[in-house]
Amino acid sequence: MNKSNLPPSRFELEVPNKLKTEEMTLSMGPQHPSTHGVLQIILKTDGEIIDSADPRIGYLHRCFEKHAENVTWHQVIPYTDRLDYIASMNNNLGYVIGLERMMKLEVNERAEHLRVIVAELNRIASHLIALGTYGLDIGAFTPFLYTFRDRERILDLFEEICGARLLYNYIWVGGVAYDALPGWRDKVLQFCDYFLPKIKEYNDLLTFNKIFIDRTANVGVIPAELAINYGMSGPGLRGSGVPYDLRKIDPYSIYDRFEFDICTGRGEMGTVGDCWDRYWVRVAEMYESVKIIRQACEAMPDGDAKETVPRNIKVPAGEYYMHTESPRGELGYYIISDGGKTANRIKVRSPAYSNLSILSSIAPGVMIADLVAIIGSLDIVLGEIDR
Amino acid sequence: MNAREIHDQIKEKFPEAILEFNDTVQQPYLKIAPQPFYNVCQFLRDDADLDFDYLMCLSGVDYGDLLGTVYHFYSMKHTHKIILKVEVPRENPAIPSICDLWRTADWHEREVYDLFGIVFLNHPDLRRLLLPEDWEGYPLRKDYVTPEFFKGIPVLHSEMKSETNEQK
Amino acid sequence: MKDYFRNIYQAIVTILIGMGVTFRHLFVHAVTIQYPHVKRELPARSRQKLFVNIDDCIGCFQCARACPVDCIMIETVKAGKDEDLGETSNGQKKRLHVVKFDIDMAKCCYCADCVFPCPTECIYMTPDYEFATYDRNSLLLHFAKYSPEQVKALHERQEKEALAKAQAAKIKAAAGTKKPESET
Amino acid sequence: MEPIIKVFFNFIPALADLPNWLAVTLIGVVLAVGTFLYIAVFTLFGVWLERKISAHMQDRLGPMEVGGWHGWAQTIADTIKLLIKEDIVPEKSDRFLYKFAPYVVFTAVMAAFAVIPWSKKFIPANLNVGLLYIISISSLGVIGILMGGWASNNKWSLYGAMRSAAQMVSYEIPVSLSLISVILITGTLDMQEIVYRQSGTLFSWNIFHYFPFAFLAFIIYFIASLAEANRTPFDLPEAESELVAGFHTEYSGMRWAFFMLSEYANMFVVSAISAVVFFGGWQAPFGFLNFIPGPIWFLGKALILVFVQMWIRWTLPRLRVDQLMYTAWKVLTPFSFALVLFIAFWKVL
Repeated sequence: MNKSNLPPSRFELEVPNKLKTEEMTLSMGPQHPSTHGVLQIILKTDGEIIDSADPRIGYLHRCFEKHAENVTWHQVIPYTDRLDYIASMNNNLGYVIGLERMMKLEVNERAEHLRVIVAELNRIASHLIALGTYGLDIGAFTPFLYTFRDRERILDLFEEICGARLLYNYIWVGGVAYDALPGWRDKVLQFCDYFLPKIKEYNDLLTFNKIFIDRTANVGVIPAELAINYGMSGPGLRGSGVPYDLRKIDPYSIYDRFEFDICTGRGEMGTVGDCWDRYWVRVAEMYESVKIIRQACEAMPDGDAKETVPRNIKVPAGEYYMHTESPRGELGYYIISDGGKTANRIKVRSPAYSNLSILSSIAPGVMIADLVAIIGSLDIVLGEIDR
Repeated sequence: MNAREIHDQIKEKFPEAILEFNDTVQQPYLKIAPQPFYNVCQFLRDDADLDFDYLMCLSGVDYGDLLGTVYHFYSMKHTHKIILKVEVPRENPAIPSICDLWRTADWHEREVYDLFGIVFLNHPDLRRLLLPEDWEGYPLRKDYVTPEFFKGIPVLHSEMKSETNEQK
Repeated sequence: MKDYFRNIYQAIVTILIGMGVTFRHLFVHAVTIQYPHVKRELPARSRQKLFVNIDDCIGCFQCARACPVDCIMIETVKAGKDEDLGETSNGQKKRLHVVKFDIDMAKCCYCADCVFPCPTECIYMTPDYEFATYDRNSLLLHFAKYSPEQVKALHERQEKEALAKAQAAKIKAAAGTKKPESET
Repeated sequence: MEPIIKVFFNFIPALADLPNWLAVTLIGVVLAVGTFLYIAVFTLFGVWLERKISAHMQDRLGPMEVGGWHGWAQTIADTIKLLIKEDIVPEKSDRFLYKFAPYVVFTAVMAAFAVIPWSKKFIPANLNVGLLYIISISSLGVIGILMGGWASNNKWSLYGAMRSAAQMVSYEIPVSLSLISVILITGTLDMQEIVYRQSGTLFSWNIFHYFPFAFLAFIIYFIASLAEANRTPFDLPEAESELVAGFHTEYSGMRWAFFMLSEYANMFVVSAISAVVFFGGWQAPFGFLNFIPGPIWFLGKALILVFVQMWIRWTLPRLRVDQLMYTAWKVLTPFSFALVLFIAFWKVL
């Protein structure tokens, strides 16, 4: 990254007696414990303080967009699973709704409710990973295990409904792959009851721990304008105080029927837009997701979820940009069809991709330990960034 | 503000810039000539009535005989959207970079350069992003042929080739 | 100064709260499952190893076409005129010898897209997940029941038939071209 | 003559026939080997305990397979693995320093065992400046860490070493000051003497007898000793989420095991010092419990403190470098100074 392009470093170190000092170039990753995957960051450091950070991505590039042009419309869905592998349901949902809107297809009520329930469960699962690994980045091991313990319960629910624990391929064009078994809804509600007290436990252990607050508050502050300019979205943008949640702003599926709040960072522990705010938005969103799940479970009609799934999908020629709110932010599919059996072009606007690009702008002047905290608070998934 | 009004605003300011306007499709778009594109974008961002401060998506597209980029803009304040398209010829494709207006464009333009070979003028740091720096060719172009070897490493495994289902 | 003491106070209190949580968990029952000794019952829909009931397969290629990673390889030979291959369990007539039905589990992405289009419901995913091996080739599952000799014979017959057909067509064509001549 | 030598002479009368220098050397060798074995066994047990405690705090089970009962032999298996593992020396490292560093760290920790009183009679070297000796010897280990981090020729290791040097030097001060406050109370530097001064019941132990002051001194000492032993929340030299593995990133096999040994030995030493200085050493809490031998009391007290160290590790996140320094210089040091001052006044009055 061209240095003149960056904002001036916040630390200008004074060197007495014109002592000759050197910048140290440090390659953080791609096999570093806290880069959340195969991300490489070329750091230039002055002691513990970072002068510049240049993220290098592409180590996990799997040619999703090229694949998508070569397989049929339906066969893309398993590939979308593998984008953001922590929140596959949300990936499926965005792509499928995009196609349905192009085809002007109606989905029956039960399938819509099931979609919302699984997407929100998946959001909780994803936020749990974000919380746990964030604790790990900061140095606390135990919250990680607790969040994974609770995530397992969500995965059990998913396994019961669609047979897979990570890559679901569940939401299909026109409906969902499997209808929920009787009793599944009660299990989801049971999970909600089980889960809410657990959030308090995470808060006791991690969120309000003084050391954790010291490590994250006032660290990696992203002002709202900068966040918008960099195209941040999701908890990253909401942490900066911008109430941008596509579930409210541009409702898809049946999100307009449910009552929930957009959580934004308020700078309770430090400045608006610091790491703690981004973290706290995730915690608060889990409460909102539970709210949505409860409402959807109450409202879910009986019937068959599968009835309108078409066998052979033909998407009319045209193009559509479908954006949904994935746990990481605005997940966009720009789909171009020429009316054939395969897509002409599918571009994925992955949220973590834009979120990560802000790193080189906020990293100068922070410490290495803070950089780890910042990366963790952005909650990146390299599968989605590299595609 | 809907697409028609946005179109009128731009038309008023840049009468020459708009090549095509289509609001019969699901998501209306404007086709802009490459030369005034940067100024149009600056206008979109800075005008108080338009105030497009959020670049949602920037994608490269191969239209067959033309290459193009598609920009999806959104305004946080006015909550309206617009899509701009720029098309350039296959040979020496160049589009002005809007990286200094929306920093989102920085990586997205690098990605488009990486996969389509469209050069973004005035981009501060136009390198390959997803592929290795010494990769040859632009894989997302429709006429891209997968190379047999990359630096002596076979790209497609010979077994894989024979095993793919012929019946398909 | 007030902040200084408040910080110390908060640090002590929150650390003690956190230590309380971990101490309570010291006596909570572990959630670990001792895997090889204790095995979790997987739900019926669990998507693990693929299985093909080859007796029911009619060789329609629907599954191979649906597969996004091309891990299903099928080869068929047409049955002879007087041959009866029987019926599938849901009453469809089999008209093709499925001489090869291979699934490469190493390539499989467990999406279950192949399961739905099958007209006879003969391909499905089973909850068997313990099929790790030392050799990648043993992940290539063969479901066809034909021995190599049988396959060879069937192929030869097919070739012969094709040849005969081609010859017949040739003769027919020759006769067709000759006919008008003779008529004139 | 040293009491420990007397013990040996009483035990093996033949020793008295040997020339004095030979007998003393022999006894010294035996003691050193014994200490090393003790450290090895304690580390095996400590690692296993840490795994089990962390597992149960995290709703897991921890090692369960090796050896049968709760995986008790897991650490033995690991040790064998480490012993037969290749000893990798990076090509561009400073070979001598690289190979030497683990032993420096280990020796520094092991030397501290010399003045720890296990019972009325058993103390390897009854120095009359025991506490001073410990304070000085325990800060030697940082040299080894610096050597290892520097010699590895790895940037992460170097960061770990620099952090470690800064941290150890800073936390020396609160450690010394909190111990000095106890010296003021008891009026002696002799470890055995300190234990004798606390004889009686539970309430004659320093921590309860001089309640608010000694308790505060103990808290300060305990926090600072966590930093001395590089334990969470002060494990910055080896912060694995930031520095991969800190100063021992490049080490493998037995050399790495020596760092591990010294870490656990250090945990024990700082706990043992707390036990001696604040909790009455090998003394039973009540007179009627005297039938239980001293070493068991001493070990029990030390192990409880080791447990607390582990408990803290599996609860807390890690501090940042500047916060670490803040804690040392702006919180612990002023408090310990004030404490020394208070106790000094109180003593004078």
